[in-house]
Amino acid sequence: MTDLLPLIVAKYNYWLYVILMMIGLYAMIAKNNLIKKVVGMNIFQTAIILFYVSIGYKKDATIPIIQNAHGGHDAHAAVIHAIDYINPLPHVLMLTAIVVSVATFGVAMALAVRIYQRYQTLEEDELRMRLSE
Amino acid sequence: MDNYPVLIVVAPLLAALFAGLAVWIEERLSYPIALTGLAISVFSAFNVLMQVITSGPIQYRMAGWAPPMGIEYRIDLLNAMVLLMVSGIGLLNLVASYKSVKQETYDRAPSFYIVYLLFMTGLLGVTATGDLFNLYVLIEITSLTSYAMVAMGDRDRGPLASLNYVFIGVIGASFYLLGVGYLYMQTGSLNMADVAIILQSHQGSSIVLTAFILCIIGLWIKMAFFPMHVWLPNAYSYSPIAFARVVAPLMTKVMVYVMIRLMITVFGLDYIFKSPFFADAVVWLASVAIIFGAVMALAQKNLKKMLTYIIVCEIGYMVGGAWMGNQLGMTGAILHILNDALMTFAMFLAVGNIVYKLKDVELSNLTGLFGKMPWTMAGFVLAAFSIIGVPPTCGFFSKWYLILGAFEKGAYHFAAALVISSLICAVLFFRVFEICFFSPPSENSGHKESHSHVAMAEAPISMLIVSGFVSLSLIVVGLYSGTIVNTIIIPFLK
Amino acid sequence: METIISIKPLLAVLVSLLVIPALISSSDKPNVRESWIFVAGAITLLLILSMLPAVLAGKQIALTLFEFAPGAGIAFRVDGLGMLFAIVAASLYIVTSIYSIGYMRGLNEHGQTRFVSFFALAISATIGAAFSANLLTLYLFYEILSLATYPLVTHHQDETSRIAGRRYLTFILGTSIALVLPAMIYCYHVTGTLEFSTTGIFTGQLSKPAATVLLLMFVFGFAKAGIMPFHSWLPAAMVAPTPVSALLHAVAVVKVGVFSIVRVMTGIFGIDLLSHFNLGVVVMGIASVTILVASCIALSQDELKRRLAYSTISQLSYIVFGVALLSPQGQLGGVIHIAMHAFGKITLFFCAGAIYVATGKKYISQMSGLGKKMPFTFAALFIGALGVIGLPPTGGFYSKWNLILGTLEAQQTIFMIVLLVSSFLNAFYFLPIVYKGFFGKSEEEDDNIPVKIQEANLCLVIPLMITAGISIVLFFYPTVFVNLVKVGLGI
Amino acid sequence: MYWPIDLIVLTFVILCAIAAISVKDLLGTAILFGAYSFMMCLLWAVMGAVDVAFTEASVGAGVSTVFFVAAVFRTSRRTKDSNF
Amino acid sequence: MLYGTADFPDWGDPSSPASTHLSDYYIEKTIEDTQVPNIVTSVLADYRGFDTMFETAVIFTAGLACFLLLRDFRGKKERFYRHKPTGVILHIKDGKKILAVGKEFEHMDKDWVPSDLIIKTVCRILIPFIQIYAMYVVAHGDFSPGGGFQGGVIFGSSLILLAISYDLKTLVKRIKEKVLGIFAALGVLIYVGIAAICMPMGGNFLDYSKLAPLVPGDPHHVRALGMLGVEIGVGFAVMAVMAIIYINIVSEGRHDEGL
Repeated sequence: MTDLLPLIVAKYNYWLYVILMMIGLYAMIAKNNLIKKVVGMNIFQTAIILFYVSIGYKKDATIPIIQNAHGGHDAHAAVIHAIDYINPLPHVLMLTAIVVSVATFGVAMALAVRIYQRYQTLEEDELRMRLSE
Repeated sequence: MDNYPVLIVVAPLLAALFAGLAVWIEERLSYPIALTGLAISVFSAFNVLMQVITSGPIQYRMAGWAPPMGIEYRIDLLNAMVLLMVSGIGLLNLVASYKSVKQETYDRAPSFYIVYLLFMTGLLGVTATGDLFNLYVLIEITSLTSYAMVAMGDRDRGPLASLNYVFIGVIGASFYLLGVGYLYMQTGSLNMADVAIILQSHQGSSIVLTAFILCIIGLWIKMAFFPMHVWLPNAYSYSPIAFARVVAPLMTKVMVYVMIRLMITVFGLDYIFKSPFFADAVVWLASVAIIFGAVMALAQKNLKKMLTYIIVCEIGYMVGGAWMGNQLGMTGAILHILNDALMTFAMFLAVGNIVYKLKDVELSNLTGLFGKMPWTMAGFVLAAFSIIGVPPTCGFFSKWYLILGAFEKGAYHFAAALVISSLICAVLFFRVFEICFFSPPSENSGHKESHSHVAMAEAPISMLIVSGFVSLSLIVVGLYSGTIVNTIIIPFLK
Repeated sequence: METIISIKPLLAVLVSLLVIPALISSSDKPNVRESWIFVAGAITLLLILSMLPAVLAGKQIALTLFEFAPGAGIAFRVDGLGMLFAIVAASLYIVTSIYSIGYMRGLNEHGQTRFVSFFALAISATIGAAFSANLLTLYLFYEILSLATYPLVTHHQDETSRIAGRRYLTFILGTSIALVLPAMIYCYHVTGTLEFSTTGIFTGQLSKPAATVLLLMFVFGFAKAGIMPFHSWLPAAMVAPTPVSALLHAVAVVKVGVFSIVRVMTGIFGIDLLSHFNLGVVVMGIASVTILVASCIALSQDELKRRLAYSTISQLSYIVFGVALLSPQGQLGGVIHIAMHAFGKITLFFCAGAIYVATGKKYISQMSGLGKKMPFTFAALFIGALGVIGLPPTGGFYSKWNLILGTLEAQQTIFMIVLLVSSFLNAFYFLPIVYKGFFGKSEEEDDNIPVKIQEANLCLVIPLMITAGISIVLFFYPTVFVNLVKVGLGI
Repeated sequence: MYWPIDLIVLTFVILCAIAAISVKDLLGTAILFGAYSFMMCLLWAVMGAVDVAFTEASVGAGVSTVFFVAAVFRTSRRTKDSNF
Repeated sequence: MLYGTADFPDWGDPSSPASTHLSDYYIEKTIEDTQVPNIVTSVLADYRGFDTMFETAVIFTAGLACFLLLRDFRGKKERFYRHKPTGVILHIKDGKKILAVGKEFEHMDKDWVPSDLIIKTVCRILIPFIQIYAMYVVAHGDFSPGGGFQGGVIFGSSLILLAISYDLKTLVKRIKEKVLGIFAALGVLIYVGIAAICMPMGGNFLDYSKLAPLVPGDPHHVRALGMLGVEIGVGFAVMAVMAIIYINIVSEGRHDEGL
């Protein structure tokens, strides 16, 4: 236990992302309602975003916006230490990922509406019954 | 001009946007714009291929930033070949699709072209890019466009098939993204070549192993490798034929390409084949996939569905070949990317012609088709021969390398699976030929005269020309497969 | 051996292929269409004959088209064996074309353009197979031939032909994919080449069990040769129009099968390897079983074409048998039987077709007395039968004689008995037809009315006279073929 | 940052996630989903990913929820899902 | 997955490989290279601008997909009108008859709730501010959190708010579908266009520094300006697409009535 505890403390964010991912995956697989599945899908995606953001985090560092640099060229003077700023790259990637996820979400919702128009239900078992008719 | 690499990808994107603007001015403009965009893309891809063959890989830095900082296109022989293939097929299909898009999508034809172009952009980008995350974004473009397309197809089943496709597609892409995250965590880089160099010193890390497994599983889901194939048959068979014609040959093949790219360029074959157990397991899985796909295809009553299961089977060929762990197998897999794309394309072109005329491709409706549409059926027959693996069509030659690779590795089960699937495909297609060759039974009760009265009802000439061209190219590519292997694949693998 | 690079083999293959568009475009004008066929046939034959002197002089004519891996590609090479086979196929093609005009028009068949087009394709593939320089090319043309003949077999497009076609493809395509393809790739895997060579391509890489399995895969895999138990497609395929049965199922298709086996045995394994492992006996055993069983089945068949089909199955095994003897005389007898049997059997098929067109009769039991109405046909039938049985004055005698000499040379007395017994059986199932035809009485026949000669039309009778004639000529002048075989096998 | 805040927010995130997929009323899901997104956004802000947090706030808690409600408005609120 | 975590570097470890290889370069060189203090923006729009371009394309695709999936040009047969002075509701079942909407009649949704004056007024006041804020977010993305995407979303939300507080017809009437479509395509086109112009200017794709001759002012700022340009493009596209998706989902593609 003595080894495990620091391990957990040091990495709990990573563990939690796995838990969230599993919740999302569970919803996508086990839920009967298509909209619930979409929610699960979104949770799944945000879990991954959480993972990335966690990678980028640095202790004792500040947000990746360089201070006192409003002047432009005079910023050359100020020495910037990488260790003072949180890693920006994962943030960039995750901005893109969020955009992708909202796009997918929108399309999924549109599809759900279409399916409802056609079958008057969003429950998977009812849909299956309709299809086999 | 040095900008060809990026033009391949950006030309269709620009065309899509211009078409998007043009729609509000004059709807008919979208088609020529789309054609132009893809034509530029093909032209650039051709130039890039020639350049790569003569002077080695091309690196193209986006925004001029040096590789690990900025995004880089690194185009080598494999890329260049796949790029030309993808853009070429995209263009040809567009030429062939004019009439069927009009028929199938009514008032939405311009939007169809825009989505189509975006889809092509995605595929081309996936192929060209040298950056792991960029790859993800582009995969998402292709996926989103295909969700939309699938839903546009069959009015009843399309949306549901599409939504299931969304779920599975998101899981696949997310797994890939997660794998990239792990890789990034270990290496701090996203550029493929850079990651590869850093990985050399982290061979034993469990993060790398997890990353590898996650990426590969993600891609397997995306390429519909057995047993992650469940989404594919529905999604492809309910999409509009003009789109099925391009998604069926290209999407899975490009994903196989990505897998091979990751295996060779990022992780390195030495790393993957260090422990033979995993590779052996994958080859076994591939064998099962092949047999499963073939048997399921045999059970289908709808031509489109049948073909989609054949795609599942073909994926098994390529994955198995790539994981064979020897040069012959890899050669076979790469050659099969090209060949399978061509033959599936030829097949779907023929099916597209049939759909255009008959609306419905239940096998029982196809009677007497040889008389009605002889040219279409000629294309169909050639494509079928290629899938079965009859020489000199190209399908034979990739199978040749795959079986040789299997012999070299001693994976006789894989060779057996290939042979059995060929046999099943033969049964499958000859069942179709038989149905198409013989007239419907009701007419048959008359006498011989009734045979000659089948009126010709061929598809429009534009579709026929493309279909014929592609079908003949199956033979040409087959005959020149030696050249392809010697100038592109072997130098690439060395 | 001197090798000449020439485009002629390719041209010989392509001529029939290139004529197909012309055939299709002239589908409304039967006469134009038919003349195209003759032009193509004549050109093909001339091209082949023009290569004859060089081949007889011991040279080889070669052309490599595509090489997709070292030692495996599409390449042509004309040697004695290929020449022999090509001459037989090309010359009979012309004869058969005349015959098929008469037959198809006589019966007013549908889809004649399709028929002639695929016929041309089949011939092209046959000649390609004959001129193949390596196993891959041979396999390629073998497959093309299988596929090209499917529409011919199922020409009537009715339920029977559907079933027959299904069986045809199952056996022929199935075995070639399941057995030949892996065996071939395995050969390439082991040796790195598929080029035919007189000494064989293996240099000690094979153990005896492996060699046996490979050989059996090839022998059974080339199911066109009709080795039992993969023979049943041949009787089924008799639903096809008679010209198809005649040319393809007596000459081209089945002989391609046998030819492939011969090529594999002599060119891939090599006589030395086979005799070293004593594999000849294995093949001979299989062939003998086929010879005897097929002959017995033939005895019980009443439909003339089916009887001929079983006879073909049995006769094909003679060829395999002869080559498997591994002795010069036996090989000579076996290979030359390709030609001798071809002329004999095609005559028989022509006769069967002529009888069907003239009288509509298919069954032997209905044929008594027909000889008086159709004397020419039945005379030809007699000659053909003699040829197949192997009696003088026909070419068949020459091959049988050499086969028996071969068995003696190889000291395989048991197998000599097989040959003799089978010859008796042959006589038993052929001669009664002729006898009944000339001396039997048909039911409706009236003794008082002199029999009117009711031959089929000229297009049908002339070809069968020609082939019967050649059959006899070959008895007296077999030199060309014998020399070809000797050159080809290096004996 | 303080790890307790982090931990509390994380707990809330997970609670919201579980609740969002298990309530029966889809409008409830919509609201819980919005809350989930908002918590997530807080979490990221705490981790210093301000841009990501900003985006998630506008997208996840804003537009996505509106889309969600719109979709529910056009379909039905009911689900047959039992709690788990 | 859990197995993989065992080898993870500790959370927040500044010396983990992820935080040392590339990001150091970005953090230390951003100002020098691009004059943009918000590193996220500079990486987003410049170093990895190619990603962002496709991200915008993804958004565009999503809008297009929703349009394709749901857009229904047929219109509904039934219509509801309300006579303003009396409050009488007319239910017209024949699709062809169209009442003139003006002083006397107004359109009405099927599930109609009397509009609330308070909400209307508050929203009317609020919306312009939201929009200004959105523009600020877009424009100030170089210096503070935010950028084209966030700004676009906020602007889009303001439109959606309009649709919710009044009704959908108000929004559709104010901003035509056509305009939204053009905005969506134009937004991405601005991005791709700026990127593509760099090619004839002699640079690589997206190489803003080559745009210097075209832009007035300090050539050092050219990269920052380029980024601003593409952010505006992103903003346009996102704004339009958000509105398109909302309108289509809420009205099932008929663009007549919604929440």
